Amino acid sequence: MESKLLNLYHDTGFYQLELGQLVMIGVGLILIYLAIKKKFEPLLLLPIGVGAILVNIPGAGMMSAPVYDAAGHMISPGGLQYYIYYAGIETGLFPLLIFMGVGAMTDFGPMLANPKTLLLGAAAQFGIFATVIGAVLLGAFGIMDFTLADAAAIGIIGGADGPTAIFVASRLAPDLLGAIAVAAYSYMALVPLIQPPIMRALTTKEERSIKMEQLRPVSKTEKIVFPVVVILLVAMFLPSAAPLLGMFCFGNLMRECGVVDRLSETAQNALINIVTIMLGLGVGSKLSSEEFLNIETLGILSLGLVAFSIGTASGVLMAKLMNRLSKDAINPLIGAAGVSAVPMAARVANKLGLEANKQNFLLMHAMGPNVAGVIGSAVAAGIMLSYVGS
Amino acid sequence: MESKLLNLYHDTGFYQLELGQLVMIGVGLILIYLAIKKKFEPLLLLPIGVGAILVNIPGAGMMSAPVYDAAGHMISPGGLQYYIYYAGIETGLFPLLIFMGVGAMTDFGPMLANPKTLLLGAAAQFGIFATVIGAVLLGAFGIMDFTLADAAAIGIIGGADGPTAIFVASRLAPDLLGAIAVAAYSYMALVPLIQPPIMRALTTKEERSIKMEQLRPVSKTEKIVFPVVVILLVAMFLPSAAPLLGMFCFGNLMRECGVVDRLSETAQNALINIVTIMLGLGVGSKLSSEEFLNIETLGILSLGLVAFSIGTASGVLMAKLMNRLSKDAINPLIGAAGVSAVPMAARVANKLGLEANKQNFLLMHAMGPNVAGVIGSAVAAGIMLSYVGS
Amino acid sequence: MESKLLNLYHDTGFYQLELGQLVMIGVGLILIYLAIKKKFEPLLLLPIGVGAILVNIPGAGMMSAPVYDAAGHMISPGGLQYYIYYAGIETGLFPLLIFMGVGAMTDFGPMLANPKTLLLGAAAQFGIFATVIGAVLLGAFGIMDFTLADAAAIGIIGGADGPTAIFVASRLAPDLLGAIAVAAYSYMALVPLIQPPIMRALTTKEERSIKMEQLRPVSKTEKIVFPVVVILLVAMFLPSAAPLLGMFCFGNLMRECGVVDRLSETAQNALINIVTIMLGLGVGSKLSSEEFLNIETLGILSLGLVAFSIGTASGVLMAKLMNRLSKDAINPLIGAAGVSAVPMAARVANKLGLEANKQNFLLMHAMGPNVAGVIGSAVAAGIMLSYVGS
Amino acid sequence: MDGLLDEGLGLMALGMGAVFLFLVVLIFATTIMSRLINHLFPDTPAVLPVANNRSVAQASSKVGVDAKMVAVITAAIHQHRNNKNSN
Amino acid sequence: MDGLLDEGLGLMALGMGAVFLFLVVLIFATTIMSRLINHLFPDTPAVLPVANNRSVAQASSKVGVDAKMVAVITAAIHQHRNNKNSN
Amino acid sequence: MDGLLDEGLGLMALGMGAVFLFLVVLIFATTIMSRLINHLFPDTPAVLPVANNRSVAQASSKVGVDAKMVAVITAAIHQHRNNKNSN
Ligand code: NA
Ligand code: NA
Ligand code: NA
Repeated sequence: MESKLLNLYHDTGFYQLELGQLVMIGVGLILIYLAIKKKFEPLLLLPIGVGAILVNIPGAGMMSAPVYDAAGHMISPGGLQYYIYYAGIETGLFPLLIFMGVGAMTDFGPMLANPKTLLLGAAAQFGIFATVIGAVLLGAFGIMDFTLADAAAIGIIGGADGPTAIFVASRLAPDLLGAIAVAAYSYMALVPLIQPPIMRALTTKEERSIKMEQLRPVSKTEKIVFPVVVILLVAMFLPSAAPLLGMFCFGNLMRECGVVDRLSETAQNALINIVTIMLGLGVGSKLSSEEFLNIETLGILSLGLVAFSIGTASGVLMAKLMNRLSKDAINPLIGAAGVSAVPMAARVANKLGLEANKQNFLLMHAMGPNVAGVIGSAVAAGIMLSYVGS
Repeated sequence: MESKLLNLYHDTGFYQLELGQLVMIGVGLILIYLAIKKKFEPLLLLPIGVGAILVNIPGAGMMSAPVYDAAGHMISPGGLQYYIYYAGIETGLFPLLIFMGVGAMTDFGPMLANPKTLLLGAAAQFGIFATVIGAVLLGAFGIMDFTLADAAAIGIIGGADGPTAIFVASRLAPDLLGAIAVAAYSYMALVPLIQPPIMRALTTKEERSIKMEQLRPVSKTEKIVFPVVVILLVAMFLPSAAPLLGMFCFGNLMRECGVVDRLSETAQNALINIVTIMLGLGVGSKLSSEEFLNIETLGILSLGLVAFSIGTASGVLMAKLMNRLSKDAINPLIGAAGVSAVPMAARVANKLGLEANKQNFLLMHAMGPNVAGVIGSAVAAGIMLSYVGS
Repeated sequence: MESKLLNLYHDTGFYQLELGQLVMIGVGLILIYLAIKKKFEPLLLLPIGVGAILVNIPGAGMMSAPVYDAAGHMISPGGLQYYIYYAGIETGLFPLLIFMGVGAMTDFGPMLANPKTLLLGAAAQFGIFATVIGAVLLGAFGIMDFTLADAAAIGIIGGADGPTAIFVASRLAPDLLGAIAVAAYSYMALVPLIQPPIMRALTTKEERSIKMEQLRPVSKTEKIVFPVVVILLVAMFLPSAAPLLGMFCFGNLMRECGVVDRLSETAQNALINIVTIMLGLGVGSKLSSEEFLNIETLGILSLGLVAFSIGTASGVLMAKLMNRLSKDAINPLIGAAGVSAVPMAARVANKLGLEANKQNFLLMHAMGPNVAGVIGSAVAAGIMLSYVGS
Repeated sequence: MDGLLDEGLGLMALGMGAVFLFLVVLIFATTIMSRLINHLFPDTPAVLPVANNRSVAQASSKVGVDAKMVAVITAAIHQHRNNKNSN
Repeated sequence: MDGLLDEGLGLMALGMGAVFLFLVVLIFATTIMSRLINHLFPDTPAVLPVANNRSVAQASSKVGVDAKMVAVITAAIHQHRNNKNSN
Repeated sequence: MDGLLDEGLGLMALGMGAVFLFLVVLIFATTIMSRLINHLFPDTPAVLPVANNRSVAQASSKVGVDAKMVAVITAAIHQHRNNKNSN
């Protein structure tokens, strides 16, 4: 009895809680606060925050592995986050299913109306690879302990695309997954703060006032054939991007084909919502104090910010270049939308366009590079998986 | 050919069916009848009933394990209920996901308006622990073969909360899971029959006529912060209750925060419905004749009834005590709602209040102890897992 | 660096793609075309087509198995289709869940109003077993390499019921699963082309003009009790059909009982849609060039067509026989609906009836044999699993 | 070869036999069930059997929506009438 | 036997103790929380507490539908009025 | 250290090269696709491209609801008119 009471006391958080866990519970609370009060990507950051708290409760065993006896019978079951993480994130299932749902929510119309904006989606990926170099340098100078795989996974934060970042990190640097996912979603939410100064610095008011000609209408058939074309090109040129882009195009094909509306509707709602809840809890499980509370996390957060900034800058600069070379006027602001962060970055471009000229509606024009940026970072992810893995 | 015909005959139910299986199919039919005709918790008892029938069909193999050869290739696949039980119930995933959905359906407003009703939710848990003693005594006198773990799992029926009961039973007494789940849901459905006589016996008409003052309005912010406070207190005081209460509060936070409505909606509908279907079939798989048709099941059913009754009584008595000590009038009837069985027990309190005084609307006042009872039994569950496990 | 570039080139589809994979990608494109443009069972053929393309992209690794080190840590994760196939199709989970959803969408009213039409659903299963003989002969003469298990799995195409075909094929002939599923769904879509010539050839215009007396109303109670009766008969007579028919009846019971509408709604929507997406991708994973591009596939496609034709003919002939023997007039056209292919075959019968007589509405009368055909082929599936397995 | 053909014929015989046997039994069971039910509970039949698999579900949801709509419309028209009267 | 009974009594004592302790702590925490929040953010309270678990969700969705309906109805009545005027 | 930096630079060169290559190929493929489609099937373009990701879905569902509503409202107004006439 007394010993039981002692056991019970030894089970309490008061007795067991280490400082690191306490700090991580604080981090979880901050994420919840940012999600609810500041509306920072709440669909992900709220579950991640809760997941971070739960995994850091000592004795709750949310991440403990199941124990089996020699005959294969379970002695003690595993924790909820253990099952979610190893079944859905380590395997890559959840990010791929979310990518399918995102595909089913994406309208490629604006991009099809003006395909050369795909170049902006390419240019903005420079943020990814510049950040890889940054991470490699931090590693090389012995400041932080990053391998090439770590550097690649950190760089993908610059892709401004949550599921892609989680997918790559789960394959190349699972230890850094928590920090990478938090950085990716936080900076996506901070796009309205990060991008405008860079966009203003690199453009004149005249450039920001440039009006673009109205987009041509896009036929239903074009929208249906486009995802199939992308899958075929991926098959030919970049098979390592096939899981991500294949699922993305599958979702988009379900959306556009018009004959499987009930599947498309479920992919956009029940399925993506269920997977988002799980993904958040699973990512949160990587916010343990050992994996998050170290100097590398600071490096990841700083490098992520650098990646967003460089991506924004290269998108804007590419748009300026295209504006000079192309016969059609191109407002450099839409280049910043090439980082993706759909649809936030496109809205930022629209807002700055309106600031410069009250009649200048850029939203539709920025949606092209915006969705192109999703393809661009999935391609970059494929290259990284292929290059670092082989 | 003849031998094949013979094989086929040997496969039929006529040839194979044992008496026990026949009886259990009858039990399944009774559960289906109660679910449909008597509306006894049909969301659970209907799938449990069907699951009970399916698992008792000899030769259907609904619970058979998959067979693999030495190289790991499947020779024969497992049964549906095998996969459901071991993936969703033994691991605890399904009860936790359901608890998350219940959290997303729970309004803590009435409880926040009058927090001292939490005491009623505590008192009513006495039914749980009194029943543990009952089960221990049955075991001790050699009448039935209950260990302390069994006794604890049986006691939790008194928590009047299905997912909690299933979660605890799957961890402490998987063999008794079927009977415990059936008892828990049946008695929850029988609350309108079980509780009133006890409530009437312990109160005078004057007491039942007591009007309570109207509840103060509760702000949105209070409702958002409350589930976070509960998670933090659980982390500090009772980590072993963290899986259950953590998921419950996570669901409630999704509901109240207002920024993830699509996740909350899915948690309350598609997700909880899918998991409920699976949970029912999985629980039904434990209604095999070996595990259900024995003297212990009678013990469990009787003890479950005792647990509900004692819980009701202690809730009412605590409310009477509080009515004497507190400056605000408290109608003792709302104490009975502390067993949880949301929202049935609160409705019963309301009904008896109206009987005594046609102007006496207790529903909102009873919702406080009602949801407090959910927390109370989850806390009791945590204690049991910690005490019996260690 | 140069070697990395070379590696990257070696990773491309151009370098790796074999002719067989190219052909299979073409097959996938054809399936997508048929699904979208010709509306051939798009809910299944679209995901199957996409799955076929993805699995044939060399280097994408959609079907690669995960690799673990000796300590059980994952070295490289498996592909999406690998997890889907082995978790959902090899185990039989997905077809069973779809069957539950189909049950929840099925109205047995017309069949209950005229139970003797169940005989038509029995007769039309002759297509299944005739095709088994065909496959056995092809095997016996050494033309193709079919075992009895293969022949049985091929025959089930004649059941005109997708989930049943996939369930049987996953158990008896997983190598042929891709071709069998494609044949089953394609011919179900082609029912309006395959059936009419056979139906016209076997009936006179007078027979096709026969009007049937209006169906009696069916009470709610009959509809509720019927699925329970079916489960009990299955338990007694044919336990090997219990997984399929049990889940089917469970779905139907949820639909009709009126007390679990939220479960029924989810079974008919979110759940069946999620599983359909997964099932399609999983079936598509069996459309690899090794498993699909061989002479057996041609045999399967031809035999499937034969099965549909014989099934249609035997349904019509049985209906003619019943028309002679029964006192109530029976239009022979409704016999063709006995193959199932719900509700396409019933619509075909209705259309031909209207052609012969503009006042002759057979739709409701054809729905009886139509749903009876679902039960019939599930029974046939049970027999095959029991006969071939034992 | 003959062995395989024999097995196939055996499967056919058993299979068609079982299918017919099961469905004939089901006919009897269904008929008895219907008679019993309609004798014991002669309730008003729910609905005429309907063609489309999902029409029942659709119908019921439609009814729900319509009821709501009708209520709203009634209220709107009521208010509209009142407004006119007060004008 | 006594061992088991002792353990049971121990579980009961510990269990009820812990349940009361936790819920009493929760009462204090909740009360403090509410006071703090209502002191720091004296916002208009959202709604009176409601009985049915799902009434909030229903209400919000109903509001959405109603808003749409009202818009449509307003338009319809407007058109109706115009039609009458032009007749 | 140099090895790692070299690898990083290699990844950057290859990566940006591949991203641009792929997206340039995609520009050509898309342009050809659009020309082919608009040449072969010069159908009326569906809709102008729209901003919001989900606006198409919303629009279609809205249309469905509106159609229903309009029908109901038409009926309601019709009845309303009839009632007035009979008054
Ligand atoms: Na991007
Ligand atoms: Na309780
Ligand atoms: Na069939």
